[in-house]
Amino acid sequence: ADDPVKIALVHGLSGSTFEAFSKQSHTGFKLGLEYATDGTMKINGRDIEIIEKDTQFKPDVARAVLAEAYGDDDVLIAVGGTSSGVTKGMLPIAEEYERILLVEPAVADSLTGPDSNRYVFKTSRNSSMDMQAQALALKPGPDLHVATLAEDYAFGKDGIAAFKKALEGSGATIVAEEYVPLKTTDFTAAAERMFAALKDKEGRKVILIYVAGGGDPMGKIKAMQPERFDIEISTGGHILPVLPTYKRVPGMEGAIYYYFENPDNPINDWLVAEHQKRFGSPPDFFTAGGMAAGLAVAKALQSTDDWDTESLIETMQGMSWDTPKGQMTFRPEDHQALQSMYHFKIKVDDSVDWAIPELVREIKPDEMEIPVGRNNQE
Amino acid sequence: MNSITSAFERYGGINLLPVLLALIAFLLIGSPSTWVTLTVAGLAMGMMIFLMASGLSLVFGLMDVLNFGHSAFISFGAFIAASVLAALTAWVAADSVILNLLALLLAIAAAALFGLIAGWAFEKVIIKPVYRDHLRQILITMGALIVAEQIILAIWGGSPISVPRPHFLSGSLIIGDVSIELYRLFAFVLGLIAYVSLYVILNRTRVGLLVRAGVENREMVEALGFRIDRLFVGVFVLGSALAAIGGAMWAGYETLITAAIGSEMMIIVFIVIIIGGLGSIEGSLLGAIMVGLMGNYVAFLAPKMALASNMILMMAILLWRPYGLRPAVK
Amino acid sequence: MSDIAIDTNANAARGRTGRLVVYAIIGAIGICLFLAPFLFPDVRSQEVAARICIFIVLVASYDLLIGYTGIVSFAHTMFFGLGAYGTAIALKLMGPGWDAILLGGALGLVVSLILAALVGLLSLRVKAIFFAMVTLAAASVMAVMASQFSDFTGGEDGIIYKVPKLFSPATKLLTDEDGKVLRIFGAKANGKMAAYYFVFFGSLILYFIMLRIVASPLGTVLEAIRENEMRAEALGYRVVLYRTAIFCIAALIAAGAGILRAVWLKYTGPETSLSFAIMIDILLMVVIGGMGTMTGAIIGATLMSLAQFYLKDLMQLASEATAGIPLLPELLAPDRWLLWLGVLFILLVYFFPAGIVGTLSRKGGHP
Amino acid sequence: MTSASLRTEDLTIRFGGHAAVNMVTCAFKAGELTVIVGPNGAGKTTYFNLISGQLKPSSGRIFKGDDDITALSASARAKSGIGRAFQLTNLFPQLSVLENVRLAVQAQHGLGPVIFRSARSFANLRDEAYAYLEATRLQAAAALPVTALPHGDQRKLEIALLLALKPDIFMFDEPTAGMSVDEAPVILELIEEIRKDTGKTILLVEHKMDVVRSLADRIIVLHNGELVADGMPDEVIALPLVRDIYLGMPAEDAA
Amino acid sequence: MTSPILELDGVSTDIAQYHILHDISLTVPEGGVHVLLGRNGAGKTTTLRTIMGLWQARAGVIRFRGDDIAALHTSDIARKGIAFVPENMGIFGGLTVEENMRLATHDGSFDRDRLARIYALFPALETFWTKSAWSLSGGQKQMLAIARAIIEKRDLILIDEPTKGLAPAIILSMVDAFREIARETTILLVEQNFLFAKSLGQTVAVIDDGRIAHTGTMAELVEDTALQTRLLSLSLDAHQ
Ligand SMILES: Nc1ncnc2c1ncn2[C@@H]1O[C@H](COP(=O)(O)OP(=O)(O)OP(=O)(O)O)[C@@H](O)[C@H]1O
Ligand SMILES: Nc1ncnc2c1ncn2[C@@H]1O[C@H](COP(=O)(O)OP(=O)(O)OP(=O)(O)O)[C@@H](O)[C@H]1O
Ligand SMILES: [Mg+2]
Ligand SMILES: [Mg+2]
Repeated sequence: ADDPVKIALVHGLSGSTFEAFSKQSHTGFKLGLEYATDGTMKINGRDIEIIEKDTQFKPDVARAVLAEAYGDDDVLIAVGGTSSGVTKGMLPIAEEYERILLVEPAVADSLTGPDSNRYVFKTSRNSSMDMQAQALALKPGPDLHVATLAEDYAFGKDGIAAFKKALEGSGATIVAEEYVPLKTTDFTAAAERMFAALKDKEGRKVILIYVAGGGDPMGKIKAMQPERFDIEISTGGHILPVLPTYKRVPGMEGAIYYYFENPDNPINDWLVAEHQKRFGSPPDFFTAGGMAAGLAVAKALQSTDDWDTESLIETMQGMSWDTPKGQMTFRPEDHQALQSMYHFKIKVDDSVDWAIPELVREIKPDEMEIPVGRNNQE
Repeated sequence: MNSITSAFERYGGINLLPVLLALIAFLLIGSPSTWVTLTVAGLAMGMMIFLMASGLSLVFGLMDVLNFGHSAFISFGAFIAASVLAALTAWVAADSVILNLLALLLAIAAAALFGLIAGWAFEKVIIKPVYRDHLRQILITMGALIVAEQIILAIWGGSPISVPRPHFLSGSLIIGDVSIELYRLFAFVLGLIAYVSLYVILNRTRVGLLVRAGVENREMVEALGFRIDRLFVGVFVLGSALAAIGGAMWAGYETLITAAIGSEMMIIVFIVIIIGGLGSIEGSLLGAIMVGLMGNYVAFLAPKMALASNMILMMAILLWRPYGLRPAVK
Repeated sequence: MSDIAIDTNANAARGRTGRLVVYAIIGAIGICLFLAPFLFPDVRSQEVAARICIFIVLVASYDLLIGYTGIVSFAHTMFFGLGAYGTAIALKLMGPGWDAILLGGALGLVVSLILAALVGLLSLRVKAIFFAMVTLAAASVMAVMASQFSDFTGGEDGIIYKVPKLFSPATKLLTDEDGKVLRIFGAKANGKMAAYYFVFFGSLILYFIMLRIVASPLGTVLEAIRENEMRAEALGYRVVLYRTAIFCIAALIAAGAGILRAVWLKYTGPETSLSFAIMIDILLMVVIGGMGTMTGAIIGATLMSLAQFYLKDLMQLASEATAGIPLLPELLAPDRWLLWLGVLFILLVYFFPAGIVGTLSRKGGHP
Repeated sequence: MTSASLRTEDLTIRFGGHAAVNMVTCAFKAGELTVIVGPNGAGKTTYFNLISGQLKPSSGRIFKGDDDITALSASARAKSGIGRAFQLTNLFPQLSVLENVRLAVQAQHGLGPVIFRSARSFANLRDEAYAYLEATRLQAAAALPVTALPHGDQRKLEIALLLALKPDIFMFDEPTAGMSVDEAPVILELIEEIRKDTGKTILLVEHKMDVVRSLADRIIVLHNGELVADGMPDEVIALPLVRDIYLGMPAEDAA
Repeated sequence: MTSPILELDGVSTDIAQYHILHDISLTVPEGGVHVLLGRNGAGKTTTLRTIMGLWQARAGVIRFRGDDIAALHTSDIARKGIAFVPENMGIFGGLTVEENMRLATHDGSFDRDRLARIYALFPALETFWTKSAWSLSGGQKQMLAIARAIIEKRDLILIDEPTKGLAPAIILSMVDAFREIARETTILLVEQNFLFAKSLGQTVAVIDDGRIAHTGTMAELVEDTALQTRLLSLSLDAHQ
């Protein structure tokens, strides 16, 4: 009888190859609502209407369409966006319109940092989680020597900083930090420098790769046969399309955000089965992330009768809910969702197109010390 | 001073620049094995860039057409090669060099064939109305580039696609502490073949002359009895096929490709043809090798400078020779 | 000779109707922009209108270079960015005040002027393609610097900041009896409206300055330089000085547009003010509108911005309307809007070879 | 020497090894019309280019009156009163005929850098420009773009531009080349007109011997970049060397 | 005389929206030099360009050896054996003199005898053989343009004002050279230099304001000074 409640999905749907990620996120979000409402798409008797907005991966467009969603379409909650820069531009709009913005799948830590505000919640992981989990997966000890490779900009540097912080006190040493320009395609020189730094060290020698873009540094460095100096490669897990390139590094260990066989819970089982049924393929990073966001919205709406922003914020602060990745919790201070990561080891199975990041163990949220970006309580 | 320059000229002049660069790098790097690794890698990288750049240099230098859509041919070449290789997975992964090679050559041939056909259509529809008008060329080729990228997105989707590398080309040749990627060796050989064939076509026939004359004064070339439009199509098609082959090789090198693969290479391609001088494939080769070597040496010696190194190289060369190293046209 | 005379008249008449059409379009756009907050009170239209105002200035200032003088520069976004970042950083560091806008904006303008003069004097005497490359290099160095000094610039993510209270949406310009924001034809007389008129009149002033410049003797000298540099020199014009001067003027105006942009968006990042994509947008707008015509900037910027914001919606409608027909709906799928934008460019080149204004008024641009 | 309004001293320019103008020392007086002849490629146009500043000499100096102008740029020389018309037509192709001349008038008035006044408000410039079109009988073509002019009219426009600069030193490079017999006299009359003003110096490159004879006060001959003869018209034309290298026939037949 | 090599019948040409040529009819007999005269802007250049297919005739027939060539592509017209020396010379400045010449040959190789004769006629070309064409002097460019048209035997050469900018000695030697060329080739010459035209021409046509104003033999015109005055305003210039 009531008007439907509107939710906007504000992502980049055109203009960048990342549009595929946005689409995964949309699929996941809808599956999440479907799961939470048993397919009725109604909460407390009200229909849920989803509005899709395209940021075109441009911050100015993103701000315009988000403002439009809040101002003209009168949505209750907006979810987005895909790239960190664009999402950062969206944060103040939420504050201006005093509506909730649920960040998914953009990763940057700064999205819950000082520039953020109390209307922003974030279900996606952040870089600190990636790097802390990665550090834990290396089982650091005094005999560990690491050379790091990252891209030379804020994202890369922050990641390595988080990694170093996670190693603190473990006795492990960083012997070299290499930063290459964004979009580098040839890693020969960086590899030579890291080989030189590592090869005469005693103990475990690891090259840690933290490169977000393409360029396949792992494959290229592996092709230079680091094993002749007993050097291992370690890098975080990746989305399915990239996993075939991991076939070249069987036995490699690292941490991954999501791989459909790793989490063991009913929601994930449902997701994998449904996704396989509907799309003929297993779900990937951003489907899982989108679903987590959908479930968060559903839980928040189901938990209060009074659907205004203030009571929603109150409900969501500290809220725990179940997702394909197990239970997540919005940390009250900065509204970042704390969540598990997965320690994996690469297994190559010729009958599977990609390399399998086989689960070693789940890294629980409380094992990681994710820095608090800001305090919304104050 | 004069005797130095004249000796320099006698032993090959600007062709010696890469050698000079390598010598300086040798002194700075110190470790011979590292130097060899970097040099070989740089040379091969240069050859792959050459493949992508030479087509644009021909089209830009000889026909005076600014084709921003060039990168679309690189991207299409990459994706077509990737699809062919994916379809021939069995051959690619087989332990037989012949099957490997066959799969690879088929992939490259498919890319080249596409370049020929699409280049022909592109010239007819897109380029023909805008000869001699740089700004409209920018607009229309930019439009075509958008369309082409969208088509790639529509066909292959937005997620990255992984390109299987033939078994015999994976891994490296290890000699002492030197490691030489096999794929790079192959790229080097293919680049060399392309260079020699182009050299013969352009220097043993009047094609190059005619096209250059046609750019300056189309009417006069026609009044001399040549169909300049057909000639232009020919050159354009050749340029597109080269770009597609370059894209195919690049796809194999990158192993993971997205629709942006071509446009990401465009800046470096432009730098190479400007360093080399417009319209000359000798120049493109020289420029590509300089850029390839410089990139690796600087990345090793002063990683902070790596990004700026190409730009600095370009500025330095342009200050020294405002038309590039070996321009075919001034 | 008599035939020629008659034909010339007919031609002139045709050109005249074309020009009338152009002026009618310009007039309509001008009125729409002036009354935008009342005619189109929805949020997105406001954004689009402000963007159009700013881009008209940016595009027209670029046209001073490329269309009027024949200078191809790829550094225009660098100056745009300097204006925007100057203002943005000052607002961030000093807090939301007019002093910050004045100081930051002035800093952006001064740095732009110095850089433009340096680049111009050092390299405007060389070949066009070389100059284009120098500017490309300069622009990419600037982009790298913006990314490296992320403490100030926010790196890839950019910076967000607040602007003076007057421009905040919560500010009530006029109130009704209940103390609520007064609505005029559905438009709220709030700070947003103030911000819009700040942008609108700022752009208008800059645009009028440019109109004066192109109509002035200086403007005619620029055209002469474009047509035949060597001959202009032989007539006694110092070509390098003129080129440098116009390069500086264009840079200042672009920086001015950057200030407006920074104030309006309350966010400044590489994607909104420094990226090569914006450079391409500017180039396309100039060519679509018609080079060497100040009115072309208005039409080009408007058309392109509307396409970027609304083509997608239009296709949504088209796709739904053609739902039954095979194939068409897929081709018209909204996510493929860029494809149609590309097709639009191609068609524009076919049917408006001298840009829209140039072709309509038959004042062909130079080949 | 102060009576010379223009003087070159050992003026030389080399392209590669080839000296296109070689040690040319020559003075030109106000009120005098000097015709420069010489075979094709002798260096006449190059000599002009050196004087007007389009080329920089390899060595030697150029004086205008008593001032050494060797280091001045082309634009500065134009401002100082050295004006020239080009051999190969060199105009602003897309601008109208009137606009071409107006630019020259504007340069002459030094109004280029004016920014905040409409160019149209300078009606005097326009009127003046129009007067030069009338002088060269181009008024009918005033509104046409230069590209639509037939060759002969473009040559006339070239001269209109030169007139508009009001120089003290006029340099014409084959002004009547390609002009039909009924048009050429218009140009010649214009040159005669200028000559009446005794303050002006005129340098003229011309191949048509009838024109040379009827106009010249003095003829100088360039050959392979060198000054090989200088004197009164009849004397010079009678020189065997000149007949040999330039006219290619007995002087009496030259007409 | 034998049958005409070139015939224009009722040719009208427009450039953009201007009507330039009106109903031009003209016959060029085989062999010899035939002259097209007219004042500036009369339409001479336009006539040559129309024959060459560089402007499209709106109406009329252009017959070369009996075949209608009005609709052919310029390059096909050239391949029928017609060479063209345009008014602006059409030099490829970015190429060397040699390359300019090479493009005018059908297979890229030179006939030594002809080349030797061209060198004798225009010695500057030999001197500058390997230099860029843009560095040539005005007259040298003109020489190159003519040399290109005669480097191989053609049936018909259309020449637009070849003597402009050439020194008297060269013009003199060109008279002989053209006579010799005209033995194997027909030349249609547009010329302002009446002296030169007079010493070569066999037939003459005068164009005025885009229309044929007179056709006849050169001898006739030379005799008839009244006609000269009427058509060409020759009396204005006593020297001619
Ligand atoms: N591109 C063009 N656009 C418009 N009008 C043109 C164009 N080209 C030539 N005309 C006109 O055509 C007419 C004939 O020109 P054409 O060049 O044939 O004359 P011409 O007899 O060769 O003269 P000249 O002796 O000066 O070379 C002229 O009135 C000229 O204005
Ligand atoms: N920029 C240049 N580079 C090389 N050589 C040049 C250059 N300019 C002129 N020359 C050469 O210098 C010589 C003189 O040329 P110039 O143009 O002065 O001759 P000119 O006397 O004007 O002849 P014309 O009567 O044919 O116009 C020529 O041989 C020419 O080839
Ligand atoms: Mg000359
Ligand atoms: Mg003519």
